Amino acid sequence: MDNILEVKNLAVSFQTFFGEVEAVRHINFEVGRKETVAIVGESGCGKSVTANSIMQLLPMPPAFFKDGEIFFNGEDLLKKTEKEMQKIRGNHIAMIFQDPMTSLNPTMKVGAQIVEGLVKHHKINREEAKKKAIEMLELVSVPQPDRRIDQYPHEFSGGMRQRVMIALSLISDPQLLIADEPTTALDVTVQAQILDLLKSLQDKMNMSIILITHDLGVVADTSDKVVVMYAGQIVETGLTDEIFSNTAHPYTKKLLASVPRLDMNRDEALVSIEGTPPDLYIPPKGCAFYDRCDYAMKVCKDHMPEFSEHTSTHMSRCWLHHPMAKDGKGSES
Amino acid sequence: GDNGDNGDNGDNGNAEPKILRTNNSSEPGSLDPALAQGTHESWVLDHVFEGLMKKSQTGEIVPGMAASYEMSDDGLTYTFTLRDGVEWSNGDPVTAQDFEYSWKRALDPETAAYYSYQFFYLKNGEAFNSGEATMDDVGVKALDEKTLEVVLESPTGFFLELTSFYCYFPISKDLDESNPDWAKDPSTYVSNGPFLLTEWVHNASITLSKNDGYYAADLVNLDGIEFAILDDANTAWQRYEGDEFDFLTPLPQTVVAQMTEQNNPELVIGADLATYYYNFNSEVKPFNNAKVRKALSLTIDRESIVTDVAQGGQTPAEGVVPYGIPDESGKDFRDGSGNFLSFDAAAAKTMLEEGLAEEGMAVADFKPVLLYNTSEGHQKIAEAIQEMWRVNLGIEITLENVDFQVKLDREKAGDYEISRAGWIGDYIDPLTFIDLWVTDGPYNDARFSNAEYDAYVKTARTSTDQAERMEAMRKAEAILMEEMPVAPIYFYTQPYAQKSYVTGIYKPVNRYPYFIYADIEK
Amino acid sequence: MQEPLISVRNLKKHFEVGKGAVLTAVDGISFDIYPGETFGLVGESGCGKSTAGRTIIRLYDATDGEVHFNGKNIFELSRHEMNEVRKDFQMIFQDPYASLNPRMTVEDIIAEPFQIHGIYKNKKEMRQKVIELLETVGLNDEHAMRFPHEFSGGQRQRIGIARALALNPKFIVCDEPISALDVSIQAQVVNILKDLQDKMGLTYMFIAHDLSMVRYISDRVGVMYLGHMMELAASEELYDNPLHPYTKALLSAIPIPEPEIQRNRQRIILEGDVPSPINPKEGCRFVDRCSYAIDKCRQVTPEFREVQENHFAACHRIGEI
Amino acid sequence: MSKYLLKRLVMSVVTIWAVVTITFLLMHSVPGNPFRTESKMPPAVYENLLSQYGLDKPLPEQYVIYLGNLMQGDLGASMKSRVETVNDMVSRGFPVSAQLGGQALLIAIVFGPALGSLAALYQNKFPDYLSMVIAIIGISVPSFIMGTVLIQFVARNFAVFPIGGWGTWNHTLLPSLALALMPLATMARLMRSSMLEVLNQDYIKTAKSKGIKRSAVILKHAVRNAILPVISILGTTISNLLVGSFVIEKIFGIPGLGRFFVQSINNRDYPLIMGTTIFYAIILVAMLFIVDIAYMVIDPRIKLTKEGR
Amino acid sequence: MNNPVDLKPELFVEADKDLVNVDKIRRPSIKFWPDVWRRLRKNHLAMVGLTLIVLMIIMAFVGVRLSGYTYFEQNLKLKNIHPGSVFWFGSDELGRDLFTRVWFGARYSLAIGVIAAFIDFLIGITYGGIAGISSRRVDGIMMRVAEVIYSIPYLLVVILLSVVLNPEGGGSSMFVLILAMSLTGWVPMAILVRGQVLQLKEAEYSLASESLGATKGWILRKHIFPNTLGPILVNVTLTIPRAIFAEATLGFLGLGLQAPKSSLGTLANNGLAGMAVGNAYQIIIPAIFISLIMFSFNVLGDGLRDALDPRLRK
Ligand SMILES: Nc1ncnc2c1ncn2[C@@H]1O[C@H](COP(=O)(O)OP(=O)(O)OP(=O)(O)O)[C@@H](O)[C@H]1O
Ligand SMILES: Nc1ncnc2c1ncn2[C@@H]1O[C@H](COP(=O)(O)OP(=O)(O)OP(=O)(O)O)[C@@H](O)[C@H]1O
Ligand SMILES: [Mg+2]
Ligand SMILES: [Mg+2]
Repeated sequence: MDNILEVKNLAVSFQTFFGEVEAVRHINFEVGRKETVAIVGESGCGKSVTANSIMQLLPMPPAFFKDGEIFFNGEDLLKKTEKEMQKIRGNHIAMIFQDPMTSLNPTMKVGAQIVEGLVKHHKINREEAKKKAIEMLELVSVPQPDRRIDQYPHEFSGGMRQRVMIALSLISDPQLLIADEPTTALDVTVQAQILDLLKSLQDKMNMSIILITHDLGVVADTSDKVVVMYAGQIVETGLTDEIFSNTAHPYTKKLLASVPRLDMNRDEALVSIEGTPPDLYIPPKGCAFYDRCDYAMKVCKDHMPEFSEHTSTHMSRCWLHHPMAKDGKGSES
Repeated sequence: GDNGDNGDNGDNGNAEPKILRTNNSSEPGSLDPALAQGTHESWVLDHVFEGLMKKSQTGEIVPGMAASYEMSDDGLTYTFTLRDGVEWSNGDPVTAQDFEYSWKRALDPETAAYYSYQFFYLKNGEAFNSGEATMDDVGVKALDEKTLEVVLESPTGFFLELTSFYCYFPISKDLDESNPDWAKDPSTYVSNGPFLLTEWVHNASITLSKNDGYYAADLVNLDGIEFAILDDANTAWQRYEGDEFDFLTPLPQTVVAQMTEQNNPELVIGADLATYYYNFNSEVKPFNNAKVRKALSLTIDRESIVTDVAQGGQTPAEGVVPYGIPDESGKDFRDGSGNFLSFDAAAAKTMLEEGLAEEGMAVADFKPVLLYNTSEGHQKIAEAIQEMWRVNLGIEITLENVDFQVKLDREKAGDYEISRAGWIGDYIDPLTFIDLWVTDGPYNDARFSNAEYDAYVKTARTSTDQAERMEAMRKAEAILMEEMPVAPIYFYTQPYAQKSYVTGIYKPVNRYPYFIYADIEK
Repeated sequence: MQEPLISVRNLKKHFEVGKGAVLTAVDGISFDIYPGETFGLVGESGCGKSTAGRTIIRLYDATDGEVHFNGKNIFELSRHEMNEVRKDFQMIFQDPYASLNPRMTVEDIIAEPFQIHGIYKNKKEMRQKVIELLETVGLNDEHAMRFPHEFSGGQRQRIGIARALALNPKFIVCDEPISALDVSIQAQVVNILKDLQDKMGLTYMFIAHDLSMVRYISDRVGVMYLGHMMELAASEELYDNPLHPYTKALLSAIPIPEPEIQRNRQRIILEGDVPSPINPKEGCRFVDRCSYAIDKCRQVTPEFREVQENHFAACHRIGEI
Repeated sequence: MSKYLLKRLVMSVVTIWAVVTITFLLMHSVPGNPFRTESKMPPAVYENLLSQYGLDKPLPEQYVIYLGNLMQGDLGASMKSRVETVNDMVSRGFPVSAQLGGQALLIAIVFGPALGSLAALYQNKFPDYLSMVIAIIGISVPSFIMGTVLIQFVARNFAVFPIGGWGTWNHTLLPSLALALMPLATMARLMRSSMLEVLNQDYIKTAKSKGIKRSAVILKHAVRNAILPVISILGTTISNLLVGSFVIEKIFGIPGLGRFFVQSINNRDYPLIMGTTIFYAIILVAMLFIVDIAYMVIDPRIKLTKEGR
Repeated sequence: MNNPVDLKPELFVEADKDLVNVDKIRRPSIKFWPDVWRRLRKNHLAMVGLTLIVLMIIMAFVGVRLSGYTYFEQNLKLKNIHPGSVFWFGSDELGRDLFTRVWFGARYSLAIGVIAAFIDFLIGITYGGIAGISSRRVDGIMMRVAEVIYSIPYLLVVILLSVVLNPEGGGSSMFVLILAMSLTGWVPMAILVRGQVLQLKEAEYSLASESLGATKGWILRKHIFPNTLGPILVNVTLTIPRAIFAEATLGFLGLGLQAPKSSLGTLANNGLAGMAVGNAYQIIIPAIFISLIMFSFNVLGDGLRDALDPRLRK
């Protein structure tokens, strides 16, 4: 088995004032070694909840696991105690967050935040840890790391902070790095720097990466495999090329079409997905995309579609691929 | 014994020192006798100084610093001879010059002594104080080191008694001239009484220790006195109960009531020379009408106030002069004049209606305001009387509490209708109460004016014949109680608590308790 | 050639931040916007795009410069005159969550301009107009009585558009109207904006940092960097033939959602981040990140000039690189 | 930085001057007179007293004289005490009040945030309820009742706690506690909500994802940030402590400044009223200043150059 | 998972969706205040507080009539009677019914608290609002003035006012107390409001309104105040207990309400003396009610804060 991470049938809900929010609804996916898996989807579709479930950083309550297992190197993380998780977090799995502005402790020097983790994981003293921290900042190309180490996060720019976050995550050569929208808050030129950095680090350190994003450009740039989520479910998953060239799910298709391309004629109207994603307080019985889907059939309304396998790596959850769907619009193109 | 030797200290040589612990509820403003303002100062001064005369264990006026005195036949001149060998705590002898100096100093307006009026009995005392005579005109003179001659304005029956009061205490002339700040610090403090000031932690405590150089040190059993300075009566009581005090006064009212009820032997109802009364402002309608004033007085159930409200062992007032003052025949003045005050709701009701009608008012319009200074005790009494008037006369009065300074201001300005007041006798003679309401008198807040009354007071002031004086004062009081410019409510007492092992405390009628002769027998 | 609707000349907006520190958010930019066109403004976060937009419609008081509208410098208008001009200028805000008052119903929000200017005396008429506006942006009367938090981001942005349209403006500053929205929703808003432009002859200043979207929607595009305008040209021209090193880097940094192309692209990765706009030094603002920088770039601020016909740029080394 | 400090200093002086002026005017418009007594004071003596204290002069002149003396650090002579000047009283009373207030503050600062953090960490569990019960008692029971109850039920039954008075350290325990309860409760509640908020912040997730120990996450990351709002209310807390100390000092018979304040007003002891008021104003202003600086030390984001909002 | 057995081919035809309705909002409309109320209702502690407040307000009017005694009627023969069947809460040192007096006191305490908070609220939002919306200079000056006012010892103010403003008769003392407390008490409210205004005037919806040509006054009225109402309301609910507390403390210092009217504070103060002689109920009963009021308003305030917190809203 060459998968570092296997998420099996994971279901996570939040208990709120209104009742239960089914944020993640029975998802399955794997991450292979040295592989980059991108999770894409609209805001609120459950990407972060998935990532936080792996790290077990969800606030409980209100969150709770309804179902499923998460195997990391063959061990179920959901069965681990908090103590055991502390050994895994930072050590074997690391995580970086969307907003570099709020992800660093504002009242602690940047160096101290790195040293803290180094001391913990490498059992070295503070002097050495500080040296190592400077090296790490150099590695993520923070200029003048020996001076920067004694500054506070607010004295860093956004891109610089995100680099610090990456340095933090690399403290102990993690096998898996979860990057939850690491570049969303950054400018394009800085985003390019960060993605570049991630790629080079992955090569150097043999990590697997789960990259959460909603920018399909970033997906195309970096990932080997793509998981498309919609309303708490996976609607399509496959190798990056399969997703972009043999798009199977109407949602993925629309998503791709709604992005203007540089070579596009300006008189063409953009393809838009009308309506809004369903409210997860009242999850639909059938296909979640039913309301917004151009190809919706009667069956979609009340029946949850099964996964159809297009290749051994490519699956989608749509009734259009069901044998009974005669015109089979879903599988053309 | 006058040798000043401390002959009998062997009996408690290695026993625990006998320190009496009590509470002085406020920080003294000064411990210079001339600058004293009230009991917080005088209680301490009474123990560290001694005047020409003093009070014995039984309350008689006996020679103190003076060995003897002579009074001229006209009662105007006193010649005191000082005791031999009396010394200041710094070793200097106490001289007649010291007395002369101290008294004149207290009279000097420059000194601005609050109680300088206590020296107005001296010849030219008042004149000097108000700048109309010179210091040399004042009737006090040291004839030599040991002899002091005092000339009075007019014969003053209680003058000897006055010389035992703290305003008349001497201070060391030499010391005051060389160090005017001597009274500010225990280390420079020099006195001549049974105790010495050894420590003064401002706002916290004052410690006195026995003066071994005191000529009558053998009569003093205590090794020292410790006054805490604590103004919360409840906390002070807790400390007494927690055995942190051996003696305590004043006591919270509720405590006195409870101790009385339980017949607690630790409670002593000490005598006091003071009257609690309500002023009626005679210049304000309808209080100009005696019927209105009397009606109000008639409906105060003084017995009930004393037993149910004030509960401090007070006596219901029978007139303005309290018990404790002897008349010409040695009997209590009060007993000689009888009870002027009674309770008669029915009579009062008609009297009020009549009185109000005379002023063109109806009972329903009569909504007076009662002014009192903020204090729980005054409030309770005011509330009780408010209720008595409501029930018996059907009038609704309003209570108004203000702080003390404001009450005094408003009384002086005549800006009130009814106000609470109290008077503590300055000396043991009915006159200290009787002369309060002379026309335009400085303390006549009721603004009472009655020629007949004024004439009686004049007689009482000037006559040398005790019988005539007393009779005049009896008549004056009768007029007062007929006109009722003030409604006396009760005669004060001073309840105090002392632990069972404390003995020998003497409470002079117009002073705070003396610890001079006290002892602790544990 | 057409008369510009709006001419911006040497516009400056400085903020005083603390003692002696001046933040030069916009530092002397000039451009024209023609009637009926969409003028795109791109640049990295903090480069002064929003400030420029807000200053042009006089939400901020300009530090210096002029903005001509209908032949008048609007910075010199009196309060009263400005009130009239206000109706012609509108703005759509970046954050659809923050730009709608959460305590007001959608109807109240859209009717606010009418109330401010006292346009409708009759409540019914006003409501009619509000519903009309809602329908223009694809919503309906059912939404009128609801509160903003009940709407999705795209819907809210459409409410914001409806409000901006209420006074029949000529010119709308769209300050990143789509950057807070999901990709799937962005198209809704952009399509509506384009539609309205066609129907009502609106002129837009479209601020964004998503370059592909700007290219798609704009006729001409200006590129800002740290308060300065770096390059300005018709949108195809700018994307096909960028002259300024910064524009080049910017374009190459856009990730293209096609794996084949993206993987094989030659990309320019810039060094470092956008420097602080507080008390900037003389010289080209881009100099620290520019791989072509020479000494002159550090000493002399390059002039913003017409390098080719209708193609402006501010760089000393154009033609050399 | 130093420019900012200077500006702050000037502003503080202006504030204190304004307080001085207003208090001076207020005080003199309150009826009542320091030398009025129940007994008959001879007019000459009264006049003399007035002139001794300069009260015979017109008010503006008194004001100018007062300011002049104040400039030289002279608060004048008390009208009730002939033993001590106001300077003496303040310099003697202040250390007492400072110790009392300081200890109370210390108790509040140590236990308030601790209780609040505990409550947040165990939200809706026993420690949460327990600490909130303590907090609710703290804010619900007026200090005069608390003080009396402590004397009656604690001091009376346990010899370690003397009943009122001042002297040994034991004397300070109960009054400090009585005084501390209210700010302690306030801080506990504030800390709880601020902690709950901080625990949801991204940087806490970051800290957790580094795999460091829970205790380290809480102490180094959560508490330090959550305490900021608590620090920001320190200024008002201190001013409340000052007022609270009036009551506590009275009940426990503590020779501090607070007692003077009430007494001096009742006695119309003008110089003492002014002295204590000025002193309180200075302390308040100084504390606000210190709190600002403390805030800055803990929160590096706040720069002195920008006027803190 | 659905059972695939009931799949029929006729289901696989184009759905006839109502395309107009893609923007339909499924959740029922939620107005702001009803939502706050709903969330408040779920907060048990806050509801306990609210219930207690309502009960106490009712009892403040009804309770004074229940026992058949008046608050001023004395029965000196029945003084210091412990709680029991004669007097439900016992009698005081003058034999007055504590039950009636407690409710009477609660009436005054509540009135003082509510009115003082209301005055603070009025002055606070006016002053804070003006400061917040004005230029930095004006704002700076106004805040400095507020700071000075706040540094003036309010005991002095209380004494001054009670002396100067008290005309004949004691009833107005409540007015004096409230005025004295408000004279300095509005400052924290003003500071809070100013902070909110500074923040909200930069909010995009305020800018939007400005870009539509709105005046400062309009923005303040329409946008800023409605949105500060939450924090202000919380502050008001917390000001009420503070005022009650302050009044009680003044009562202890002898500056409370004129007798025989009483607030809970003066009742507790009068009862203090009873503690030493086994009549602790005389202080404990009023103290309990003071504490209950403080407790109720505090938990209600906390509950409101949570209910209003936008971050907890969904
Ligand atoms: N603490 C929480 N309480 C209640 N619901 C929550 C909580 N956290 C997340 N959710 C819900 O879970 C769902 C999934 O949220 P999640 O954060 O995973 O979305 P996401 O895909 O990461 O979106 P984004 O792109 O906006 O980050 C959302 O509908 C959200 O409302
Ligand atoms: N009111 C203000 N006071 C002080 N500085 C401001 C103010 N508004 C904006 N700035 C500063 O001016 C600079 C330009 O800001 P602006 O909002 O115009 O940038 P932007 O290009 O719109 O960025 P973004 O893409 O992040 O919206 C920034 O550095 C910003 O911090
Ligand atoms: Mg997310
Ligand atoms: Mg912007």
